[in-house]
Amino acid sequence: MIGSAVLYALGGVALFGMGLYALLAYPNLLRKILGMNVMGTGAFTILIAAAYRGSDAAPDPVPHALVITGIVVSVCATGLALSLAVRIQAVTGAAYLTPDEEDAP
Amino acid sequence: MTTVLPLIIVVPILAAVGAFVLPRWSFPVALVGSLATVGLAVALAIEATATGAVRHTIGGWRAPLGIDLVLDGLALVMVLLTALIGLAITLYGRGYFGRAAPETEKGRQAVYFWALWMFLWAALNALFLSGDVFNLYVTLELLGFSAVALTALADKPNVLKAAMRYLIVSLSGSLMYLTGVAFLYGGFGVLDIAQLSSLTRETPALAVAAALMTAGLAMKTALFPLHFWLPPAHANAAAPVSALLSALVVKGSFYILLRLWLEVLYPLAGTFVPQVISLLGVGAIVWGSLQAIRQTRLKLLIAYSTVAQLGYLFVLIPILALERDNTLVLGGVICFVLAHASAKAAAFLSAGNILQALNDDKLSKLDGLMRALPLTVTAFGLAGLSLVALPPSGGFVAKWLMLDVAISRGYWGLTVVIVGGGLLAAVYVMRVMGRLFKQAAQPEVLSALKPVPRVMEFSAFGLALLAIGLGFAGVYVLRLLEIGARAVAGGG
Amino acid sequence: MSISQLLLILTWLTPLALGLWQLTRLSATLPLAGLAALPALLTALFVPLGTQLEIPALLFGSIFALDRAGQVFLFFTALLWLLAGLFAQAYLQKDARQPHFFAFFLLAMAGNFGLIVAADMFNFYLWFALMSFASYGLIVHSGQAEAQRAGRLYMVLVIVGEVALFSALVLINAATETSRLAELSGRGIDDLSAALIAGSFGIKAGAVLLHLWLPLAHPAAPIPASAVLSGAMIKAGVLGWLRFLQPAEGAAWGELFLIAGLVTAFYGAVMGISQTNAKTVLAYSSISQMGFIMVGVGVWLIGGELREAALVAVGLYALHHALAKGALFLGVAFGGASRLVPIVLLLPALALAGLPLTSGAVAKAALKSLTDQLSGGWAEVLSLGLSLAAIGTTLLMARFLWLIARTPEPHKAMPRLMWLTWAALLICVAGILFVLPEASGAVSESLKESKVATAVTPILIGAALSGAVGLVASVGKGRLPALKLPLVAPGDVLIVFAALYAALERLLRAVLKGLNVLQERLVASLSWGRALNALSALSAQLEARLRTDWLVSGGALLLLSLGVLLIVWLSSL
Amino acid sequence: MTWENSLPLLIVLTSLIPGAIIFFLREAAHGVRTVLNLVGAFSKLVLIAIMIGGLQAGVTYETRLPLLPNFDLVLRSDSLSVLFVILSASLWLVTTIYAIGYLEESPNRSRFFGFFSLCVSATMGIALAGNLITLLIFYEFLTICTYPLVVHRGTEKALRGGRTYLVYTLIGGVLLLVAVIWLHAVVGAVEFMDGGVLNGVAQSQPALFSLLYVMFVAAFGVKAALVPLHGWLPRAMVAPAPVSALLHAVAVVKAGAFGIVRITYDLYGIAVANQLGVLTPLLLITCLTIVVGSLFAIFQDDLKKRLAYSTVSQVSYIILGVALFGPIGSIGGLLHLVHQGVMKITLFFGAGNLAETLGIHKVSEMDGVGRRMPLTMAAFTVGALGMIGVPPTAGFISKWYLGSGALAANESWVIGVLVLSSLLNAAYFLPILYRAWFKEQQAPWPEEHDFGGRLETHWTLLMPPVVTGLFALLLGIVPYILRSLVEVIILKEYIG
Repeated sequence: MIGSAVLYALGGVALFGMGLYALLAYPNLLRKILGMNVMGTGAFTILIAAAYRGSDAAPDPVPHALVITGIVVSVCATGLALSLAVRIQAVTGAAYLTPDEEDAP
Repeated sequence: MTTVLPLIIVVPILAAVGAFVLPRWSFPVALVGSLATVGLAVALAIEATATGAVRHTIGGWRAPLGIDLVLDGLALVMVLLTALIGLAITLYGRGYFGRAAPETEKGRQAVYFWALWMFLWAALNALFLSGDVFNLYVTLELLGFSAVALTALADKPNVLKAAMRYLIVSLSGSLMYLTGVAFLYGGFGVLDIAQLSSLTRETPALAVAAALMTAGLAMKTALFPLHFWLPPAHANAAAPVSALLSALVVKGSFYILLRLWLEVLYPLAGTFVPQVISLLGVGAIVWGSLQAIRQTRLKLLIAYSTVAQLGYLFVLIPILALERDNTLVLGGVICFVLAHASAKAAAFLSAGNILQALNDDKLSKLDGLMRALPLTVTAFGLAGLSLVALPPSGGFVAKWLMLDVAISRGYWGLTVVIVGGGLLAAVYVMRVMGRLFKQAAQPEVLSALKPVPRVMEFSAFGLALLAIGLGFAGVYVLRLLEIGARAVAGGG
Repeated sequence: MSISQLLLILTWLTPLALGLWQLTRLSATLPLAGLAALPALLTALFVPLGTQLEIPALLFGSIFALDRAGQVFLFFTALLWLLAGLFAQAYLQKDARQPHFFAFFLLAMAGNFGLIVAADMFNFYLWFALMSFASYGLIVHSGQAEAQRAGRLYMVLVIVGEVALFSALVLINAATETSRLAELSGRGIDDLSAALIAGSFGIKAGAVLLHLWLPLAHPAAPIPASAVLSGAMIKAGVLGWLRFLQPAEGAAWGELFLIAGLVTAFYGAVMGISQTNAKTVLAYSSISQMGFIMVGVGVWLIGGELREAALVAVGLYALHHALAKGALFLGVAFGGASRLVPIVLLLPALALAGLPLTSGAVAKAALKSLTDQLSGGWAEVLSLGLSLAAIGTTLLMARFLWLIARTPEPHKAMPRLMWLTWAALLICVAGILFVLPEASGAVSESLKESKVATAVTPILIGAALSGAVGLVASVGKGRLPALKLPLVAPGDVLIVFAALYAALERLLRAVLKGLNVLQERLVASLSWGRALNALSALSAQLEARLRTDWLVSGGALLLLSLGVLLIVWLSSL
Repeated sequence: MTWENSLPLLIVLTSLIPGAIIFFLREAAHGVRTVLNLVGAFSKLVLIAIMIGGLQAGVTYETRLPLLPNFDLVLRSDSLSVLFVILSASLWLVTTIYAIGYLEESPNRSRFFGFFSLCVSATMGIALAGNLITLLIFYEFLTICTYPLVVHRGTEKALRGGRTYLVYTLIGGVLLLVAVIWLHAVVGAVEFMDGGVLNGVAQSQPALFSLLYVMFVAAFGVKAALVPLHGWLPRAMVAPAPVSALLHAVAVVKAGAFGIVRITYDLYGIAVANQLGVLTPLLLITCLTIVVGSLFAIFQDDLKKRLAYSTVSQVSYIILGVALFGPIGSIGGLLHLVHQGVMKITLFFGAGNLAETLGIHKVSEMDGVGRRMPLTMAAFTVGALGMIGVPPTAGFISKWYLGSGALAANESWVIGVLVLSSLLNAAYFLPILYRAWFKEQQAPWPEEHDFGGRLETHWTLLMPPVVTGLFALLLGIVPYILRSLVEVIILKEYIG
């Protein structure tokens, strides 16, 4: 019988994997960014699972603090990624990474 | 004096904010910030040599929720390195961005550069001083963001794409690291490195953490074959940014990896994992050098050289994990970090000068530049010397120590690789130097060069001298590394 | 330093200094440069035997000394150089390159004198080398093609001789642990060293098969140079033998020398007889005469109680030959100038043939009285052999005089100095042996009836033979098929050696060319490897794939982390 | 800092500092550059004189800087280093004067003289190195500083020559690095000492120490141009004549030979090397080099190439002396270290003068040149005769000792090699002399340069070969001056 914490953690691992797959498999930048967000969520889920101290004990507060910090970081990352993606589309006209131009210093 | 420790992070942050808020004053603010940070680094060095390792708890909040800053020899060396190279880059940046008004495109770039650069410096210092694995994650991300943003400064397609690729790699690497942190916490219930160090055993949690963190950090450090993102990013960024990325930023993630294997993951030293890392390092040396040799652009060549040189950092991991107390082994790796950082920064800055003068960095266009830009070319030559590890240079001392370790333990394959890597480096360095020494086919090109500000030439040259001078500083580096070598790991 | 010691030094220092001076001042000849030989002559005449001077700082410690052999050799050498030098002054008066000639002349003179007064092996070697190298300048002086060819051949043999001598000296020095010549006698050097010594000095002395250069070089040089080459310098080889050839197996080496001497004596005569150039005839005569001296050296080597007498005989013969051959060579300059010249030349010619009352008779008598005392049948063999060789000498001289008599009248002016020096030399030839105290024994010996008879017989036979040949030639002219002279090219067996050398050179060139190509290939393959390029081109494709295809790079990332897990799991099993 | 512990460093610095300053001088700063060069060269000679005086009084001069744990940078004076230092420093002075004249009006002079001075500093460091790491550092330093000089002209050919040079020397350097570290791993930090320091250790692991010896010889053999590691030397001939002088006489090949001398005498100890049996293979290699080098020289028409191959052959005389066990051979080798330098530099100065004054680069263009440039060719003649080993030149003295040493070492066949070498030397030098002195000028000089004045060429070009030529004679006529110094060294090596 798998404990709920482990189940939770496995769910996190699954999310992480799905996010990673999206990041790798889809050329569209937006999808990649979304994939990264899903990966992050997976990581946070695992952290939260680590906070479980048994059904009758209060959960460990430390992972929660970490997750909150992590979410802040993740928001920043998403913001940076989106703005870059916008610039790329503006400059190259494509929402994905085209091959590099040769001969540009 | 313990207040100095947080200051070394706070001051550059303040400078970053100042540079952003006061766009007309961004350079003076950054300069003051740089000088202050260098001063603080020196002060820290003096303090640490006198009193030993320093541990500071910010705001009195204890671990696990509080933030502990730990300064041991290793951290100190890295902080000092950052200070030295940082100062040179600040000076170089002045020449590179000039006095353009903030309203112009170039001026806007300059403001962003100064702010982001100061921020990056703060992130680096914070990273080196972090005492727990989660704070390391945060600083890693901050470092990544500022690095990506700096890369993307120039608004050109190749640059933006390289930055995006860099960002994706950086984020996914950090996330893998974060997941590893989660497993560590789940497995051992602490985040403080010193505490972890005394708790870790070979458990599944440690194994999973090791797998995630090693892979994630290896990618962020561009370990072969996960180096694919580095050459375009480093080669396409603005010259001072290239130097920063190659010299310092990749060292940040490597620093974490090193700390982890020294103090957390060492129970796995008996498995084959460190050997795999080492083998990838070997792969990096060979692959990166071969790629560097076939490049036709100077900055790409230097970037691939970084890929190759980073490989050296990993080859001694198996021995390091086994002999954690041996400062000689660690010394070899750290001397290499120092040597590579200074040499590579000098090389990129020199390349920046050439690019500035020539508006091109094709190798075929470099003929005869020795006459036009003697100081820059000399700087590149000296940096190349250190990359090839010819004495007297920092690279030589580092390789000496590494070879000493390898040979005295009978690692003959490694010996061949280290030595052979030097020869390959000689090949790509000579491809450039040969051109620079050649008689120019069209002398008129040389007279049509754009002027290069003296400060740019001199800061490149200064870094090159540093790369050479490190050849005489081996003893001192090792002495610094001795500071708190065990005290930190054992305390808590 | 006493005056005697000073004179000893001045023997070589005077010509050396003047020679170097001349070398730096090639615009004008030093007046009366021949007088540079005066200190040497004075030394030979007045410096007491056993005078010695050591200069430790020079080379490995230098010693100069005058011993008996040295005195005799120095005497005739100095005399000949002196007269030839004065002669040259006049003879080359119109030659624009006279200063060049004298520079080399003086340096060779210094070498020749130096090696005689040298009492340690290094000095001997040094002066021997100086003489050998400097005389190259004399041989090629005319600058004509045959002179250059002769010079080249001479140089090859000089170098071969030098290195052979060098090896011999190293060996001797190592074996005896001394470099003093005086300490060498009776030390018994091994056969290899002896062979090297015999060979290296044999080249200089013109021993058979090592004589190749002589018939080319002596005629090529200007007349006064030929005189000293043939008269004085080849004797340095003899002195070398006397100084260094102290083999343990003295008797065996002695017999070898006897044989070689006889062969040389005949060979020179046979090869010289058909030559068409008077100087070539004289050169071959020199070879032949050196054969006689080698016989004397052979007796000296066999040793025993004859050793001392042999030394005297060799000295006398060398002296006699030096003066006679010098006079003959100088005489060539006057060929055709007067009908009297061939008649005057009869004197040295007959002296060379050994006519009684000439120096030749004295020298030959001394030699004969030696060989007569040899045992084991040598006395008989040598008696006959030397007599036959004397016939050869006579024929050679007849041929020489014949050639001189047919010389057309020269256009050159004949300054008085030329005549005077020649006359002086002729007087010396006629009288010198009768004045020298050392020769008194031999003089009386030569006047014995039996000796006179043995001396005269070969001359008469030779004269008769040449008369017959001359008769046949003049009568048969136009009726007999004309002989194409010379029957043998000067240098005789040289042709064989030259062919060998050419083949060797071709072979060497081919081998070296092959080696060079090989080396170029090696280096080409080393430099900036093509293989490296091919490999990296392949790697570039992989690299591009890694960068553009996220699944590949992501796969690598996953592989790494899963690999780590797998390894840990496997090692925990 | 006392005199005792700063003097060796000062000897290195007297060329290093002027060199460093010269880099920053403007091209036109001819006077300053000359003054700096000459002041450096002269003060170096003065310092060396002081050092020799002190050595005779029994003072040890040693500079020690910590470089790595267990490894100091040690510069120390001993008799062997003094020998090399005197040679290099005095030839440097002459070569500097020569270079000033040679490079007149050519571009990049500051760069040239800068690297030139650095090269000499490196050579001083090699000479004074008190342990392996110091030797290694300066050895590699020399490699680096020489490269810009080899490619100085910047032509495609020069670059190719430089590249070949680097390929060879860097591989050699790497080999040396591995050997040094390996030795360090086995025996710890060792410093050079008269008579060697490996006695006992080496015999206990003969295979390992023989292998290390082979590595050392191969590493130094690259610079010493041992066959088959000599390929770079003839290709480096594209460099200007002063550089050739530097490569062939003052620094580079000398450094290689000196390295082998140091390793054999002061690291292994000659007796130990003999016991290990490594001297015989070394002997064979040197003899091969002596013969092959000369064979190649014979058919070169390019004068400098011919001289280069001659160097290949002649430098091996030095190592031959090392390989012949016994004091006599050793003396010969060390004497030749100096003799070869003096003679070969004379030859290169001569070749340089012909090139610079008359545009002559080939032997076949030399007909009658003796009359046009008598002093130059007289010096050249002395050098050439010295190479053949004709007395009273210095070459004879070395050859004599080597021959005697061969007999003492029971290797009498080596005399055959010496003889063959002399014959070959004669075969490629005498034709040159013949053309110069005895042939008439056939064609106008390829490119005559008028320096004005009454001399055959500029005085700065003329003086150096004449001086070194005279020295080549002096060392042959009065050999005891140098021999007494060399004997002191050798006695220590054999007694320990």
